[in-house]
Amino acid sequence: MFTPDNKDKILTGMIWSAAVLTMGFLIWILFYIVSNGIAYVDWSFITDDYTRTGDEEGIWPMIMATLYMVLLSISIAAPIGIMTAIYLTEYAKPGSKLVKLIRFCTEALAGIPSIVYGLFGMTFFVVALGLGFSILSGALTLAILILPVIIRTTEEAIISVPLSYREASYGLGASRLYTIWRVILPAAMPGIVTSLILSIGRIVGESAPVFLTAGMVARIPDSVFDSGRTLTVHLYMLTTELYTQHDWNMAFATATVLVLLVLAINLITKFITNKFSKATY
Amino acid sequence: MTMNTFEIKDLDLYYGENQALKSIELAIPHKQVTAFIGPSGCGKSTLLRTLNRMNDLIAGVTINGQVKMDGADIYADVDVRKLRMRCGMVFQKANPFPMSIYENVAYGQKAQGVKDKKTLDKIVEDALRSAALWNEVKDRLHSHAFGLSGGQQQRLCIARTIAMKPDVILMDEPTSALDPIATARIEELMEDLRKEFTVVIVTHSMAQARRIADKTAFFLMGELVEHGETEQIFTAPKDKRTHGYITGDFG
Amino acid sequence: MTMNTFEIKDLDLYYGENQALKSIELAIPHKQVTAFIGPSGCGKSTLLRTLNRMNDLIAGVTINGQVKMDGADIYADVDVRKLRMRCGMVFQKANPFPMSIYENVAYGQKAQGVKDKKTLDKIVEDALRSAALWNEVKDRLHSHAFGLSGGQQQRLCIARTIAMKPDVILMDEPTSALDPIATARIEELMEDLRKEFTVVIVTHSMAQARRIADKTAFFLMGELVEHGETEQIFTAPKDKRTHGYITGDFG
Amino acid sequence: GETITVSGSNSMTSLMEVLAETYTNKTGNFVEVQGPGSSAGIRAANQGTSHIGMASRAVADSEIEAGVERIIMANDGIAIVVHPNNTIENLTTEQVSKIYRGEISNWAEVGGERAPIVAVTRDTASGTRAGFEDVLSLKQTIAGKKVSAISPRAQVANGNGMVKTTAGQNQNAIGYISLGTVDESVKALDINGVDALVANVQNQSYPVARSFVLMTGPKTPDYAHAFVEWILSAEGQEIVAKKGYVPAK
Amino acid sequence: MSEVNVLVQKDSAQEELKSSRRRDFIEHAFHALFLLSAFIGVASVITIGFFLVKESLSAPLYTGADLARYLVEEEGQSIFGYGWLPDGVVGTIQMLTNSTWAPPAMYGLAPMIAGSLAATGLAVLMGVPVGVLTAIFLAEIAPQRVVNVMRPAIELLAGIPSVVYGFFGLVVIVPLIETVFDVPSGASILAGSVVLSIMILPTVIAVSETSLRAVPPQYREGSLALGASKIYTIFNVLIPAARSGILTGVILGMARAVGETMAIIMVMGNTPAMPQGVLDSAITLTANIALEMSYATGVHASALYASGVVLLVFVMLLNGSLMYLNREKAK
Ligand SMILES: Nc1ncnc2c1ncn2[C@@H]1O[C@H](COP(=O)(O)OP(=O)(O)OP(=O)(O)O)[C@@H](O)[C@H]1O
Ligand SMILES: Nc1ncnc2c1ncn2[C@@H]1O[C@H](COP(=O)(O)OP(=O)(O)OP(=O)(O)O)[C@@H](O)[C@H]1O
Ligand SMILES: [Mg+2]
Ligand SMILES: [Mg+2]
Ligand SMILES: O=P([O-])([O-])[O-]
Repeated sequence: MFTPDNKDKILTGMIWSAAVLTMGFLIWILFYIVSNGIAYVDWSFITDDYTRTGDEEGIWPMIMATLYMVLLSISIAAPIGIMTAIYLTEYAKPGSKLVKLIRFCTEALAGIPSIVYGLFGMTFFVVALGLGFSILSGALTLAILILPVIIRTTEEAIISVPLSYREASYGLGASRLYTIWRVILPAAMPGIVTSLILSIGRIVGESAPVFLTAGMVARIPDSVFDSGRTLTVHLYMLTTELYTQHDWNMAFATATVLVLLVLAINLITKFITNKFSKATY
Repeated sequence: MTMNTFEIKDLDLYYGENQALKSIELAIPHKQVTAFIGPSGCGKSTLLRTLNRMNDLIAGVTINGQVKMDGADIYADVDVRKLRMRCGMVFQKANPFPMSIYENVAYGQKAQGVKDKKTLDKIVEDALRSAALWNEVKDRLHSHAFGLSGGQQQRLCIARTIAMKPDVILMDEPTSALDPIATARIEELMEDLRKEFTVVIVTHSMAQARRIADKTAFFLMGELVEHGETEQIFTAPKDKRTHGYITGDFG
Repeated sequence: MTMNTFEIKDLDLYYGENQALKSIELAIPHKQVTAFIGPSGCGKSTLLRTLNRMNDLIAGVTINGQVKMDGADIYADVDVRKLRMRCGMVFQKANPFPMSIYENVAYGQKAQGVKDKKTLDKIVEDALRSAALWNEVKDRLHSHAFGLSGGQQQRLCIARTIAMKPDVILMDEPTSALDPIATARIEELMEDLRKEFTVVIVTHSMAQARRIADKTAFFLMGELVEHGETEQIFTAPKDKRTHGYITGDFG
Repeated sequence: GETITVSGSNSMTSLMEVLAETYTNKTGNFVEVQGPGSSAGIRAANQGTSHIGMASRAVADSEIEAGVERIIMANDGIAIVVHPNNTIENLTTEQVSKIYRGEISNWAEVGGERAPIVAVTRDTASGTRAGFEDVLSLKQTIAGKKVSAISPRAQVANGNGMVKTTAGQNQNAIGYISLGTVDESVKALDINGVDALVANVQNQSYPVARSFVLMTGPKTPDYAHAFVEWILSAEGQEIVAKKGYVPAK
Repeated sequence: MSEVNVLVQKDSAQEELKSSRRRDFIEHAFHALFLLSAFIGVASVITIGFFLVKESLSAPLYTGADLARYLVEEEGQSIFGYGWLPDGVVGTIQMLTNSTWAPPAMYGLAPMIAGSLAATGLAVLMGVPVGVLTAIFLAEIAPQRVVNVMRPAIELLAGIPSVVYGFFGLVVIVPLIETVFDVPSGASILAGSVVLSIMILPTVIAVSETSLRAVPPQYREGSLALGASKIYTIFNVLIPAARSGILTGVILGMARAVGETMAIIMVMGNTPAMPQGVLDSAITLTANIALEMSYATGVHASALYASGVVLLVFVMLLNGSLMYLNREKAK
């Protein structure tokens, strides 16, 4: 019964079913969300303000808050993350205690549950530093949260820059800084872009650490010291306060926009990465 | 009296625990071509990379002994970057940077802070001429280096090295990835280079060593078995192992 | 009349657009050693891998022409797995699996469903003996294969192949990553193998081809330039290019 | 204009946001509403981190610091809701209490079909829960401290909507939500024979009710006080009534 | 060339090779900048750890002193044997083992720890085999065209916010479990772990696929050349060789599952009682923090921070075990 051929067939069957299951779940979730929501996504839904008196029910303020959050957290985390990756790959002695410490810490950061970031952000940025519920508190918290993603992915990208480039550059008497700037960073660019876009996905997708630090005011923030409600927080609030069929429709519509946004981010990643890799190779 | 560019004394090199070079004693003469030959893994590349301290890039390398370039101990008080500018290096697989032909050749000068366009243009042209590549690329200096063929890329790497105005050119199997025609071009080029530079070349082809080298050094398992005039090594080797290798008994 | 294990007729092979083999016509005789020689990239490995359909693994390979093994067209109605069991293959870099020595040798038989411990023990011992490895490893059959030296690993790979009881052993530069002593051991081993198996070996060392091969085939840029008795190829080549290559004018 | 910060009760936020928006449009003073829960509102008022705190339940003297004032802005019934298909129409306060203590666990015990009861409660931060516990005496003392007596086996939902979704899709569920948020997706039960209607909350015959409380502290600026006064004005109270709550005046 | 000349030339050469400090300053400055950046990560971890521990300290102290006494006197629970230990230690033990969560009196974390472990464990049990097999499909079996479609699809799965998963779980999975298993409520550990297992799929698949693809082609060739079938090769050579990568994927997936909050709140029922089976409702450490943090004060808040510390310890243990297992492999 269990001849090698039969075993092969059974295992092949299992592999195919796993793949089908994975795709099935994905299609199911997407179809469920989008089919229920797409009917209510129109131009005014996206560009209108959000009011509770009922005249406008758009998600524009949430889109803006999300955008602010993304820009601010990325501009805090990206330089730090990229420079850390450079330090780890180009400067630090591999295997030294320092590297081990840094790596352990980034790995720990990567594994800390996001709710713990929320707790920390609330205690530290909101209360201890007195920044209050604000885009800034939120962005600082999220910056720490995405730091490991940027560090790890950038590190991978830098490591995979062929050793031959490095040898050639050093062989020509170039300094380390020059080599990094002219050769390594350009060659690692596709990977760095990927890491940034992964981080954007993470920022867009977080809820708990965001509303614990940035609050949930549904208004376009005037400055980084204002509170703001990101799309995901908005969706979360909608789901806890679903009263009428109309609320449901709005929740599905918001979820649809979120999914489409994530899809757009992924496609942009692909596009930019391809463009960069064509430019350099 | 012949002058020596390099004088290597009692050199040991370890990759971690593993000894790759064993008490090497060797002098590399000025403005001549010296070839390193020997079976795979015998330490040819390792020794070559010791000459411009390229092994510094590898973690866990320990070096004992002395390497002197023009009398200065390169492992003592020497600026590594200056050393590498004086000892250009060409690798087995052509490794142009992912940028234009012009940028590739100007790279080393720019890294030293040279900015003047005229100066750079001149250096680039001279270097490409010396590398016998100018005629082929003069109309597309600003197109991407990856558009060149394998042999052209290798000559580009040589040009890039020449542009640094080095004293020495170190070559690690520069033709082993090339077809016979491209190989012939590079070998011709080497005929010209020997007039101006001290050349050290690692090769696995004994025929090539014989064709181009003034001096040949034969290595076996980390040891320098024998070195001397190329003719003498190939026609009257003193060591039985050298004889075995060149007559094809092993390797 | 000598028997031929393989008969290759008008074989073209393309990697995508790029033609790597051009109308090859070649017969590989039974229970003899045939060597493929030629400069890098000339298609030696490609042809070898055509014989056990290893190129099937590479996407975008197109094959035209005919390869017959013992009269059966291997690209028509033949079970690939059976074909590969009959044509064992040994690669340039020893590639033992990350498991014990015993498991490595037993691997092929187990993959065919053989479970009986006694049978496997016997096969493993016989194969290790044939590969001249038994005495060195008999006390540590269950330790990890990576603990062996390079040469031992290569013999382990040969043992693993022999354990499949093939008719043919295909070897792609089996000694090029080995030191001279290990190489000598493998060459001795081949002396024994030729009694039982048809052996095809790719080598970049002409000396090696001369030492071990009955027949030699010389390739250049995808074409089979010349083939025949090894002695004739090396002493009286018919083609000018063959002559150029064996005398070291290029490559 | 100025920015007035309001935080606290989650149930009150939807009403407060409407009030806030109307007020902003009227005066140009922006009102920022955060709704994490009533306890957070009390804390915000005590610490002065928000101008106005909100609690959807009675706030005890012991809970507030000196100088913090409590103003009732509205009253709200707490509807006990079940799935529309549930045959039960009426429960007594005692039955509800026992259900939540876990002493009654089958609908048959209260006259319904034989099916287990799935009790859904709110999170402990909720004022609705606190109000519910107060009215139904769902408190017990452990180690000298008053804690909730609701069974730990009761499911916890983190918003009125979540309770409603669960009660609306699970035939066995029972939950409680702000009366102002009831609609046809769930069935509001009569309690002690009294219909869960705004009118009955107003005339105090519906027993499960609580107040919506605003809190201001010594640091609350005048423009925030003005907002509170406006809420208590005829115009503000009209909005309260329109949204389905019981005006305080 | 005369000897003198040679000597002069050698001198100047020596001079030329001497190290100069010309642009070294910039080099050093940047080196310092890079190092500083690297330390920000370290500083963050230390700060987070410090805050969590500091904020959580009063919980075990309190529970140690008061709760222990209460439990002995009124509930008759035995805590003997711990008496000689400091209050903090007794409190910590109490907190981790007591199963009553009733703020502001009792802060037993056992139900939440059980909930987190059960949901994560089950999610791994369901998600990992599907994930690894899908990775095999992508790396070894699927034709390139299928890979080109599937990989972006799975990346999309990774990018969907967890709230969306929770929403889907709440309205689809929970009622489904009610009908399939005929239980009073579908909000259960099972519902939570189904949602989690879908959520960890992308991580497990991506990391496993990468490591399967990184297995040296020689292994594949070696095995196929011996006449082994593709499937035999996959399960007997490739998976063992990719073991450490697959393990990394599993552990990263576990970390994601342990840390998940919003999706879990929506589908698991959040009952702070010790779960009796996978069809029971349960609450996780993360859900408990999210539900109560907004209002908790004093000891209650400390207890929530303490659950944050417990989570942190879990994650560190996972990281540690990953390092350990991978080191075993490296030998
Ligand atoms: N980076 C490294 N780390 C550890 N060992 C190394 C490293 N590079 C080379 N070795 C070892 O040092 C020895 C000498 O290597 P080297 O590359 O110098 O040989 P080679 O003569 O250049 O050989 P080939 O002809 O194959 O290039 C070999 O045993 C090799 O395995
Ligand atoms: N997988 C592949 N895809 C595309 N082209 C390939 C592939 N493998 C080999 N080639 C090309 O086919 C030609 C023949 O390669 P092959 O490996 O057969 O040469 P070889 O004679 O074995 O050389 P060497 O001595 O370097 O091993 C070369 O031009 C090579 O670049
Ligand atoms: Mg080498
Ligand atoms: Mg080959
Ligand atoms: O109004 P609550 O959200 O506190 O119940």
